[in-house]
Amino acid sequence: MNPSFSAAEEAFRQEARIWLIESLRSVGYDAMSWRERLDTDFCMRWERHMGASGWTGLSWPKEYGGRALPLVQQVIFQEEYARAEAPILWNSMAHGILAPTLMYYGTESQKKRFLPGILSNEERWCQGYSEPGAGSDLAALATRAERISDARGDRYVVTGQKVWTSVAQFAHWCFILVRSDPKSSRHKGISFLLLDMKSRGVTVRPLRQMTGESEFNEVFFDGVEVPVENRVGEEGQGWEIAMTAANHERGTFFVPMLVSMQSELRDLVKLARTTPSDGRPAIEDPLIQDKLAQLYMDVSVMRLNSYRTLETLMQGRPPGPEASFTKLFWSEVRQRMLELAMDILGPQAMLAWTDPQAAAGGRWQREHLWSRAITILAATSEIHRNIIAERGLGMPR
Amino acid sequence: MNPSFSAAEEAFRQEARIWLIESLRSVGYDAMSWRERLDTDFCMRWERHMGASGWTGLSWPKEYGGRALPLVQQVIFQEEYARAEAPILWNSMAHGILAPTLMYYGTESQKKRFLPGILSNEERWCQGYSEPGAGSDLAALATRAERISDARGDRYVVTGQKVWTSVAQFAHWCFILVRSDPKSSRHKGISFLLLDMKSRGVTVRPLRQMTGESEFNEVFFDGVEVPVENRVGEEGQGWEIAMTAANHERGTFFVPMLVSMQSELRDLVKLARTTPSDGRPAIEDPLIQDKLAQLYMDVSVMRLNSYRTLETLMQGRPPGPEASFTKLFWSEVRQRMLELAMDILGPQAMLAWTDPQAAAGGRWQREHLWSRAITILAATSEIHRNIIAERGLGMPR
Amino acid sequence: MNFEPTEEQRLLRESARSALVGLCTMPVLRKGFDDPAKLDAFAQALWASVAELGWTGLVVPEEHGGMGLGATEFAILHEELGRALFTGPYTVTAVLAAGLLQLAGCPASLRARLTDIASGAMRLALLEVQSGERESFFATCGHGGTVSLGTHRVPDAGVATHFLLLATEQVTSSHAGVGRLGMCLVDRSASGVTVESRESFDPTHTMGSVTLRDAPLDPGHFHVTELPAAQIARVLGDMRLARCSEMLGVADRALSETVAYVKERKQFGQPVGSFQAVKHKLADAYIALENSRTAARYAALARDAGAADALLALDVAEAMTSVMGIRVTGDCIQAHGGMGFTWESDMHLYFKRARWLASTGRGVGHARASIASAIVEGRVEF
Amino acid sequence: MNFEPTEEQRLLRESARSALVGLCTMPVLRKGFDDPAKLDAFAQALWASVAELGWTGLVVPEEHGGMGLGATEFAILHEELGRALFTGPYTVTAVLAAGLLQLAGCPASLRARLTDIASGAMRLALLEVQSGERESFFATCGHGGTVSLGTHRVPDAGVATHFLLLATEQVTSSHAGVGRLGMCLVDRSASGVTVESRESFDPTHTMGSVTLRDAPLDPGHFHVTELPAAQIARVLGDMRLARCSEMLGVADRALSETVAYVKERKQFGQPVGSFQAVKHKLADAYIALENSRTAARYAALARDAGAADALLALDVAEAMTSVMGIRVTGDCIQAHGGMGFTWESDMHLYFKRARWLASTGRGVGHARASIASAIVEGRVEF
Repeated sequence: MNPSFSAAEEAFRQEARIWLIESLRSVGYDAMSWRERLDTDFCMRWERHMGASGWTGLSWPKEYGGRALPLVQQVIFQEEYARAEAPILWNSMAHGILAPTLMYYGTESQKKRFLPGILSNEERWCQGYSEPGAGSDLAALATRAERISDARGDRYVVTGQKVWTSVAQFAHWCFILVRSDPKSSRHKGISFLLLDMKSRGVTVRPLRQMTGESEFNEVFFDGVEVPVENRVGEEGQGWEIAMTAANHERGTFFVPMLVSMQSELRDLVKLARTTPSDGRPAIEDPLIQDKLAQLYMDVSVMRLNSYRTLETLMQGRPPGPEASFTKLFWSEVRQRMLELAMDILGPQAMLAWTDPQAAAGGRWQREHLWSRAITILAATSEIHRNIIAERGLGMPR
Repeated sequence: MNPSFSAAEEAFRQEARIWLIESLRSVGYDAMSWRERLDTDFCMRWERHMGASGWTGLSWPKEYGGRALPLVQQVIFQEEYARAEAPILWNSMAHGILAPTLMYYGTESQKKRFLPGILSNEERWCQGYSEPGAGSDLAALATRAERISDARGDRYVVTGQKVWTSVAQFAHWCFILVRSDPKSSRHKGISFLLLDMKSRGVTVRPLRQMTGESEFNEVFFDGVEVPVENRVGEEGQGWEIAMTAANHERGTFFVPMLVSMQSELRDLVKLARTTPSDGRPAIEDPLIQDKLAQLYMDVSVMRLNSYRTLETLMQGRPPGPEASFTKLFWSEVRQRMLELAMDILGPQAMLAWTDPQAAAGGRWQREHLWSRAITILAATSEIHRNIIAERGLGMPR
Repeated sequence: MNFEPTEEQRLLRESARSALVGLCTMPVLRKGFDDPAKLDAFAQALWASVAELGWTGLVVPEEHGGMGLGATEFAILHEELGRALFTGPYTVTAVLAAGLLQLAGCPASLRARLTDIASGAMRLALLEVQSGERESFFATCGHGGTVSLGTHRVPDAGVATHFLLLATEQVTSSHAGVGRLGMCLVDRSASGVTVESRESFDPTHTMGSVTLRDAPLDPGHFHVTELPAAQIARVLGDMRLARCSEMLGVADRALSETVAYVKERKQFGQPVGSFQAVKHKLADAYIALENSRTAARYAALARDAGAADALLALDVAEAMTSVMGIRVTGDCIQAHGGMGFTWESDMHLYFKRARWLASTGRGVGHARASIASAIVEGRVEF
Repeated sequence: MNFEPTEEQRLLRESARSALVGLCTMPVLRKGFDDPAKLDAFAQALWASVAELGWTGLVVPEEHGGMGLGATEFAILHEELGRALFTGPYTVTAVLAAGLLQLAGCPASLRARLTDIASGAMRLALLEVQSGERESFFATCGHGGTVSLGTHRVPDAGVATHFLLLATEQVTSSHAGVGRLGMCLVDRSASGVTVESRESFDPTHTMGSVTLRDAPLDPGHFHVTELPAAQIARVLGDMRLARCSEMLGVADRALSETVAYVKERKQFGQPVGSFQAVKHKLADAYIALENSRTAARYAALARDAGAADALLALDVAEAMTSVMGIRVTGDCIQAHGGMGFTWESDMHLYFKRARWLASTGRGVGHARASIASAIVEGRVEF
């Protein structure tokens, strides 16, 4: 189900597709297994290659080295990227959240210092928001930043702990929310800092998740010094900045996930064709068919929804609760889809994804386990339902 | 799925079954249509016949004219009653809630005055609890009872409104919760009165529900006098009495509903066999079959649950949240079952239940509409889930 | 990229909404609930008003006095009709019949009646001829004469000036095969036509039992032809699409009234709408509604663009909106608490219309099975 | 009327629970997660302990050194094994094999091994022979000699002293027909037996790839027979019932730990467990769990009483507990928030065991289809 695009848009799609196919072929992507494609070093190399080839910063103004493409073309690129099943982008937090924040709230020298490194992906960033005591309730954050001015300069001294920090072990920098006013509570007195991960007092401890991997980390700050010029916005403006940043990508952030889910469903149908159940292919079971039909409906409508949202954005109309809506629906449908994959696998599901003999390279088991996190990370489904009720329907808090 | 019973219990079952079959035959029940069986006059006549034949008060002590049967036999009778698809019992509030309350909290003269009328079903009762502003939140009730003592005696003057009062239009008496202390709020200052529906100042206005029928009423009290001797328990003890009463029937109250649902499912399977869908009987559709399988599972386990509960009660162990559990699960499964009935009926569902040509006498359409009420009446599903979480799992209020 | 309505479409929606607020009000509808004749009379008066607004000719070509608009427009209008619980055989007349008379091979004498549809002079109720009577019906449609049909239950029969008798069948069995279509019009007042009033599950529509015994066909008002199956499916699909859009309107109105109610209604000292269970139930309703809206809009766009996946998109829209409409209106009853199941509340009217709409077609099971077949047979693109 | 356990059964439960708290602890289990050999060694030590408690002989007749108990008892014990995430081939050995060796027609030499099962000397892992290899396997079971089988994935293969090779098929097709059963035991250390360690989805069980190439059968340790299909189904059903009960224990423990967690964990200044969304999710989990408990207990009662509906009751129990276990343990992860999907939390262990249990059998689809057939064919009582 595809809405129509203009000839110029289709031409851009063609250009992007060709670049992706050729670049991926040149790094031997076709021959790589599903698991080799997850390799961090490889992904980060690829990411730098994208930066060097001018395929980053599509949305950025030209003055910062971007391509200033219209929203539709940004989306088209993301669709093609996902359709090519191209590598995971580890520096996406920098592109999606930090860069627009710097462009809006940053000083000239901050822009000059940090935007080029993001554009080229030579500097990777992690996001320091969540804390052990501040998950769904982010405003409860407790990491302190004490301001000190002396002969050595004007700086913050950061002490506390962040958690669920992905990519922290590979990151050069961290954008972090801290409580700069010790007497403040909730949304007030929070500041937004740019913290060098090589600073003294930073400890990164990988956090193993239920897949057995360690993508997240606990990050400890023990008196880490951050020069005042690395504060974005005013002191105490951190909450506002974080909330604005969360809206920046509203329109296009989810496009690649939705396209990937289409490919995932396509592969699930293949799995159902090739996996026997009671001596027949699982796809011959009318109940499996009905579940696949439901998923097809959900996945199609999700993709169409993203075009609807895009139109709203392009018309400059105020966005509704689309970000929550999309994240919630996507995560719950995907969880259901991967449960079906496990059901189809039947006894084959008893093998760990890491076993070399696991069906389809273990992809289904791993994604199934991963999918338990997606209804929790980036705000739980419960929080998103609250937001939809309050912002979408105007119900009382 | 039937657990086993002792020989004595089976003999009692046989006795009850024979009495029911013969009595129902003697009133021409077999020949009556589904809708004739709903006729109020008929049902109330039958109810008096039961009283006169000694088949009421099975649980009552002998001193009050009851049969003092063990719990198992009470349940067996209720099962047989439901299996015979015998008439609706309009005076069930009196038997289920009021009679045990009077036996526990009532004075000797109250017992003498009121219990015989209940036993014989010559006096019918309605329950005056809910108010327009006090539905789920019963403790918000506002109907006032002002106490007056003068030459004409010691009495309460009741002013206010009740709602969702079933059988009020046929009731001789009403047991009612009133706020006897005007300065009180919430659970305090509530009293439990027995109010003669023939009193001056009582107005009953039928409330039409979405089925088109009027089983419920609004009842208005405009300075209705209730002698103080018709107060049950102490002044201000009303809330405690009402809460205790709600627990009286915990174990057996739902048995007939569960058995009826078994018959309903049996008839739904028949409907699926006889209703064509795309030129074949609906039951040949694997998706319909799967839904019937789910309902069979739910209905079976619900019945077995009631035996589990019964055993708990018989062992004198403290009950858990079974009443909420049963009501919630029953109402939601039944709603789902009747939705399936509508799906199976297909275009036939477009006829109102009241139309003489409606399939199965309109039963499925009517029950479907009715089933929307059962997740709301007697506390909404939301309230019951709260209760289960708080009492069953000990979660914080 | 054209999910958002054009300026003209937005205007159509706005004018429809404001017109219907005056034309089709709950108090007037309610007066007809216990008296079908009254409801039919109201539907008839309403018809004259909407004809004046040009809606009866919405998809009728301009040369026949219509507006010549497409699926996107009738979909928008049906959303508004659903919101208002519009009564009368609008969809059968102004979408299905207007589409059938424009099909290739339709004789000029029959096609000329498009003018009567556009003007509002003709109101059509539908009799779908079932398999047992189909062969003799095709024969009749070939040569005219008289027609006899066993009793059919026909919504809005009491309002119709004519009955549209319709039969279709697959001639070659492949997916892109050929279909046969037979149709004719029978005057409501012709000899041999009996209409008996029935009670409708949806009290905002009347229902009749219609029997035809040797009812005469007017010359030129019958027609049998073979066409690409896809063309027939498209016209029949238009009616399904209209129903989907109507369902959206019904659910949208029920939900917005419910949200307003739960903001006001207090229990335990706070608005019922501040309880998380109520919030989440209505958030889920909102998600289901918006998803259905997307699916139905895309189905209309795909239909107007002649897209290859137009029928699949319609199956998706039908399967989603049917389930959504029944669920959302049911949840609205629940969120209203006791008030929700009273006759006095409008919630049951939305709930009943939703079920009525879901029951008119081949049913959600058919749509889901059709999507499943497309997947199994590899006819979907991912 | 006997849902509640008897005094003896209650004692069995209590002693099992308190024994397992000491015997099978999370820290010890966790040490084996990245080293199958360590986990197998632990399972072996655990086996010795439970043999001492007499559990290996739970359903073995007293004359063979067992306790001679029934389904209700092994169901109770399996609930406790589930709670503790017990590791090792207990169900295959102490329920399935112990049942098979008691079937009519089992040769005395084979039946004598019941003593080794009861004593704990024998630990059996299961190889179910699939259709392609079945005919030659039946022949082998008839005359002994050597057996060859393609690679099978076998849970707990590394702990087993012997492999139980099993094949069954329907001989007459009616519901109350005759079945053929072939089985034999192969020594783990026999020639031609290869076991290769695999990684298991459930890290609390090891998994092996087992291949047999001309592996010798001991004389008297093979057997092929025809029996009423219901008898075969009953013994195979015992394993299914044991899995259901184990699932109950897993879900019960996950839920109670989750309830404890949400009472403590605070967000927005209050315990997470005071939010209605969390309450309702866990209330639904409780309902699902208690319903499954009822279904599984009844299945055990019906099995012990030889009730006519025992197999139907088992289908109900299996279909309910499988879905429940996966859902409840998944909801427990959700209610834990971020902590729930860490390796450090035990929630994923319950979740993985639940999926593992659901994947061992023929699957929930089979059970549901079997219930549906019973309804369609009129074999259920209402």
